[in-house]
Amino acid sequence: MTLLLNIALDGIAYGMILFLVAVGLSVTMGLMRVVNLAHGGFALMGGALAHWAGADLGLGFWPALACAILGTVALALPLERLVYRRIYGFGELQQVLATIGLTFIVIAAVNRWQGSALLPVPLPETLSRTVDLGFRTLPAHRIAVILCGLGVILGLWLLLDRTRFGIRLRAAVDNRAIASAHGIVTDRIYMATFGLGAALAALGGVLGAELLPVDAYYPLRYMVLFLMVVAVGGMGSVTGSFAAALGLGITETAARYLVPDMATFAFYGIVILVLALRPQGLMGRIA
Amino acid sequence: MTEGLVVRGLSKRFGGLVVSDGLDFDLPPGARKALIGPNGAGKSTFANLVTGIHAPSSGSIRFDGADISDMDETARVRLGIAKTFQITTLFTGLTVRENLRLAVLERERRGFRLFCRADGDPEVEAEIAALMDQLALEPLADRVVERLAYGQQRLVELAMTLALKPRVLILDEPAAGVPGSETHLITDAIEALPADLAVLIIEHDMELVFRVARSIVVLVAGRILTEGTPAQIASDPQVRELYLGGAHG
Amino acid sequence: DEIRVGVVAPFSGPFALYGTQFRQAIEAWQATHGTRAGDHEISFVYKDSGGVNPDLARSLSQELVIRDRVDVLAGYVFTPNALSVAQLATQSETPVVIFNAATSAINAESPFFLRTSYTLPQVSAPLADWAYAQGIRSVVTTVADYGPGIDAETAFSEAFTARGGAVTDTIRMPLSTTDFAPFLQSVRATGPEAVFVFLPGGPPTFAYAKAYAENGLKEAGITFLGTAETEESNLQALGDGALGLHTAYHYSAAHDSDANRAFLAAVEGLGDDAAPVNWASVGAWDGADLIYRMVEAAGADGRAAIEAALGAEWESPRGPVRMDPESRTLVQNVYIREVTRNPQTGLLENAETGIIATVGDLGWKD
Amino acid sequence: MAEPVLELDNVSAGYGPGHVLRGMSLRLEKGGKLAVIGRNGAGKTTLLNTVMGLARLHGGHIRLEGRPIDRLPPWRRNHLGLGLVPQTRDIFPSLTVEENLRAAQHGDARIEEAYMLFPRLKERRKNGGTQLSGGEQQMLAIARTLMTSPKVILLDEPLEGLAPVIREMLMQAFEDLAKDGTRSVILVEQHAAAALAFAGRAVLMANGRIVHDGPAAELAQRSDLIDRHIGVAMTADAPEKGTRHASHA
Amino acid sequence: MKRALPFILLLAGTAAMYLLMPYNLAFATRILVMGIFVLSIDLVLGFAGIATLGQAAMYGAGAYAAALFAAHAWAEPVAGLAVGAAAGAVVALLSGLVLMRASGLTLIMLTIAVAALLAETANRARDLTGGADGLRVAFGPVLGLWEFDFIGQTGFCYAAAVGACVLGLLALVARSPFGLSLRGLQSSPARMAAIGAPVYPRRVAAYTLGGAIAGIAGALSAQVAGLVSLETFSFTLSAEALVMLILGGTGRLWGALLGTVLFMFAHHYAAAADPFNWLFAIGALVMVVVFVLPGGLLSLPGALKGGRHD
Ligand SMILES: Nc1ncnc2c1ncn2[C@@H]1O[C@H](COP(=O)(O)OP(=O)(O)OP(=O)(O)O)[C@@H](O)[C@H]1O
Ligand SMILES: Nc1ncnc2c1ncn2[C@@H]1O[C@H](COP(=O)(O)OP(=O)(O)OP(=O)(O)O)[C@@H](O)[C@H]1O
Ligand SMILES: [Mg+2]
Ligand SMILES: [Mg+2]
Repeated sequence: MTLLLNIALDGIAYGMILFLVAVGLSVTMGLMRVVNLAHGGFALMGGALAHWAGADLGLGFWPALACAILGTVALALPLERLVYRRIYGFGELQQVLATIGLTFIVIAAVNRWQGSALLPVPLPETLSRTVDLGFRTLPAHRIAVILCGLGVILGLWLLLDRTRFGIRLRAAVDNRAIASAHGIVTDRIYMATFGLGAALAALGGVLGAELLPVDAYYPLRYMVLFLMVVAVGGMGSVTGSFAAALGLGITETAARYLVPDMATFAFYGIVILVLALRPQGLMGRIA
Repeated sequence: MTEGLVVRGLSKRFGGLVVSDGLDFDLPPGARKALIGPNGAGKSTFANLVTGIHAPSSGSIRFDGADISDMDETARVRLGIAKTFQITTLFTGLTVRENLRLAVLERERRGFRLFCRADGDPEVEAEIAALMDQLALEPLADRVVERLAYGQQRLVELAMTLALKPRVLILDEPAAGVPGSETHLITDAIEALPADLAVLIIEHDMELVFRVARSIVVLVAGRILTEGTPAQIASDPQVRELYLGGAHG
Repeated sequence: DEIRVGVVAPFSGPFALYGTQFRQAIEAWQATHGTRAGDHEISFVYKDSGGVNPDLARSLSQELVIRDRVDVLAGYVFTPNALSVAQLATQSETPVVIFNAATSAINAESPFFLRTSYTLPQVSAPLADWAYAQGIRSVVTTVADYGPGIDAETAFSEAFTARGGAVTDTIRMPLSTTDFAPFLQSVRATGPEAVFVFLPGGPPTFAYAKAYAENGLKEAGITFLGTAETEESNLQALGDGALGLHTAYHYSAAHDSDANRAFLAAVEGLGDDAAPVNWASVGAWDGADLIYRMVEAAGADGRAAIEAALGAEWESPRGPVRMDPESRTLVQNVYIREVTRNPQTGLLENAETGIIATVGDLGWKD
Repeated sequence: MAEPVLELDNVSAGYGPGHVLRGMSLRLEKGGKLAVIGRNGAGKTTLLNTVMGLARLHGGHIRLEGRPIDRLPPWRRNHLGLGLVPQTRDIFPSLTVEENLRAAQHGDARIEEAYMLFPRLKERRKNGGTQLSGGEQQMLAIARTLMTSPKVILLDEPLEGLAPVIREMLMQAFEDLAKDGTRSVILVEQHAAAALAFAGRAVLMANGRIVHDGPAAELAQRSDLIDRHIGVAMTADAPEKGTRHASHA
Repeated sequence: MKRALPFILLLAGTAAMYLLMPYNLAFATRILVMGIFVLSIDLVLGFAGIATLGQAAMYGAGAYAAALFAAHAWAEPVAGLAVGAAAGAVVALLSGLVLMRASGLTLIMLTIAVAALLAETANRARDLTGGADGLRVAFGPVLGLWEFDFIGQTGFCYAAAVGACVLGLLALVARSPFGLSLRGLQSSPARMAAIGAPVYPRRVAAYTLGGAIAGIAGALSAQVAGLVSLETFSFTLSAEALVMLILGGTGRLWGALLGTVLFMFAHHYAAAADPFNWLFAIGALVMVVVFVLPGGLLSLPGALKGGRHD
């Protein structure tokens, strides 16, 4: 019984972190359909900025987080204008190439700026406590991550499914020229959405750092993980990513408890199983 | 005698929507039939059921006495059932000639040959040339299909299907996008087909339908409303009200 | 004449820090000892092998030997990279001084391999002995599920059970693990007196140490027994959660000796961007030391250089060391350390709390 | 003579460096109905795309109500009153029928009005846009453009694939749109007769140029022109080297 | 003559590498091996449109198969190549049976997952593969005649010969009906089905052939290095090869080779010049190429001649 509770608890906490680090990609790649391998690069920007604000400027955790998100968005918007705006029109392979190139540059820049060691962001007192749940304890930051993940999914759902912005975004992604010919201000929509994706990447980078520690090579190390969550969830579906993250999180956590050395097999096995049975992902829209 | 295509009790549902509702339909060799009906009546769906793009919800499709309901699209094409797409579907990155070459080679089952040249067979090349000649496509032969005007692509679409030398040919709005002055290319092509080939044409261009079809089936809301000769159909008051309108007298 | 040494190590990628530490240790050595050994002028050439990439490591080494005409090869962080040059070393009779790659079996592949780091059994087995001596009788082992992890697990378990202790559970954690909470909750549920851990350096170590603190193992009285987990380059990042972690290792930057202080001063003398000093730095420092000895004795003659190296003894920053002629790995002290906060600097450090007498490569099989 | 809403002045345009349109000049007056005819590949679609900003303008000027618009992005042109019904329909595939309409909705357009015009769409409102039949997609494309409340409507073969009754109904609807004198229509049609009957003025295009411009009734009489420019086989002197279509589809 | 030109250029290039870089034959050999590997991806992705980031699965399988075959059966390298090719083909065929029904991102993820599973399997089968320590194997002389030397002359000539054979084979395939049908598959699977071509078997066949070639590349790398490591299965390897391919231009064999040569040289010299910051250079190179020549290097002549191609 305790085992089951443990699996559920750790699985949800882990899954929520997966969701937070991948949701930005679900927005840029899933919704905007740009193969954004540089997602980790934006998360890294966030992590590095937070580390810098915390360690070098001496800011507290929350101001550092705000600084990370705002800083990343401030870097992302010009990038969107100068680089991504042209990438959207490319074929998928060219997008792969361009965003990998961008990732390399971000890595090299952070490496030069902050070195290749870990870039930790010390947690505030409130988050580094552990909370006693009766049958065991749970670090407070995991609870914060769970709440934050729930907030993000709710907010995105409202934004994308309940507003005309969401509809127009999907229209613009389906056919940019035709959307524009129907009066949809595609440039602005793209920029806003890309900024949102970058902000979420930064948020995920900082909040997920307890499990996926940030260093200069973060984008390459976890690229596959992000992609897996989005693919299993289904392109274009943020709720799908949410379900996928939780599902993968719980599966892998269960495997870690029950058959520790098989956890890798379990993870990839479930990915293959889901994708072989449902090629469009858990909740993918059919293109 | 061979019986050609025989469809019995064919139904197709998309979710709650019944698009084909117990259709019975025959297309013997040599037939020249047209399928007409309002938009959304289920004509394209019927064509897709016959060619195996959609799986029927119930009913049977037989071809020359054999049940083909469970065959996939490829197998049916290989039996000789081919169709043009209503929405042009071509190898956009290849030239017109390569498009046709590919179709001919696949028809000849040579697609798995690894160690000879694709353009090395003079017979195949001659056949391609003849096809292009027939549809006046030669001037475009080496242009990439993607960069052709829509109407030009429609003609390539037809050529591709003819290249398969089918025994049953289903044309889904072959003339859509082709100017009236050039629909003769299409009617000529159809008239030049072997006499024992069965043709089913789906079209909203009534001039073309009346010129080509010997028999017309009217489909409304997934059911066959009536079937008759062009003259019968043109004067059928129900068809006029539901479909033809006032212009065709 | 000039003797050239080619250093193959990661200078880019996730493990770039090792390369940096190697280079800084060598520069510090040259800054304090000059560039001459006997009659010979010594210079170093650096090549970036990235991560585990034996093809690249081999071709770079080959280029160094053939084009740059180096007389000694050095560096090599990863076992496959080191192994890939065995044939080259033997055929070209080039001594290879391995600064890190810690699998015992490497040195058997070429008589020209020397190693100035340590081997996994060398530190794992003494840790088991020490744990038993502390009264610990039951241990759960948690190691990364790959070659080195399993070597460490085996060495620890064998030593511990030989003494009479019990390994109540062996957990092998996939290399890609990011969330260690489930493993540590399992350990907690088993309730041993200590948990032995072996992980590759970097993010996994960091995440494991955090998880150890957060899942209340320390409160539950389960002693942490590790090796490189608290190494200096990431130690500060672990924060207070690391206080009290026990490790057995051959080097601590906090080692109390003149040789170590000289070493630290030499590295600090390089300026602001000096990386934290740890085992990688000391491996390179001692490697440079050994190379100087070899060159002084034998110049460019590879065979003679190896002869000269075998049996060499000197005072390293880690304590006294001797190049074992048989295993060609250092015989050295292994220390038991505990993470404490230095009252003067306010920084975390590995305070040495005990010495396990000098040990050789316990994993060496001929 | 009524004031012009749309003026093209010596416009050259294409998709890459190649020119499809060469030196076109055109005027459309307020409330006017202009038919554009020409054979496959003449450049009719390119003309509309250029006006809408979807093709690349190489030279010349375009003015809407006297205001130059050639540098404006398509959405600005749309906000200023241009609406295009594309030939390939280009329904947004990931949106439902209703969302397709909502995406384009601007100003005081009401979705209910579109449903009144095409009741079929209301029945399919929750369907995915591309699950519609060909004709239904055509209706959706027209309705979607009407949602942007355009002053000048550019119709690229809007009748293609529609049942004859619906065509009649639509022609009437276009007629009504232009009736109050505030809205103008450019209609590209393959079927010269229908187009000329509808329009006040007509333009005949060949090879990217205007070969005739005048009252529609007059052109209808000039069978020599029509034969020469529509009734002959195709040639391929259009640019060989172009790049990708301006659309990012 | 015009047809033969690229081959002559290639021959000249190979000879030039041999003559100009006698001290860097190991590097030159790595280029050749990588070139073969990238060609295998070009066949699968550039021709058949099968998106993959897991081609390393077949590369690794070929490498381990060749090494194990040499260690336990016969150390002759050419036989080892055949074994490597077979291993690559078998892995591709078996995984392809599941994978080839998917497309797009899903397919990419599945290919990554297969490679990761194989890597984990090789890691766990430590007794056989040496696990993370790698597997060192001594190979015999090529055809019993030429011993691998540490300068790398044998290795280079051997790799060049294998590369020429693979290239010749692929050049044949590219022009064959099979090659044309692969381009058709990439362009429109729906139309392929409509002309009666069996889409799924054809995709599996293409993937298997690509797998065999990747297996050859892997086997070759094992033989010239005398060592196989788990990294032969790594995502990085697949991804790097993909970058090389796109750099050069997909769908044409020369693109694959050009991209490989450019990337490897850029990497080699950037890393030699500045081991710490070469990633800047590579990143910038990649971005510049993709923005200036979206079709890859191979579109350069067209772009220079006037009018950009796409
Ligand atoms: N995949 C699908 N899912 C749901 N509904 C569908 C699907 N495909 C078709 N339909 C619906 O089935 C009906 C019949 O479509 P079909 O394409 O067969 O019509 P059609 O007779 O060919 O019309 P048109 O003349 O306009 O081409 C349409 O109302 C369409 O919306
Ligand atoms: N995307 C494109 N890229 C390059 N050239 C194109 C493109 N689209 C069309 N063309 C070329 O431009 C010329 C004019 O095409 P356009 O589509 O404007 O003709 P159209 O008059 O509308 O013909 P249709 O009646 O067939 O629709 C044609 O020769 C065509 O090949
Ligand atoms: Mg239809
Ligand atoms: Mg047109």
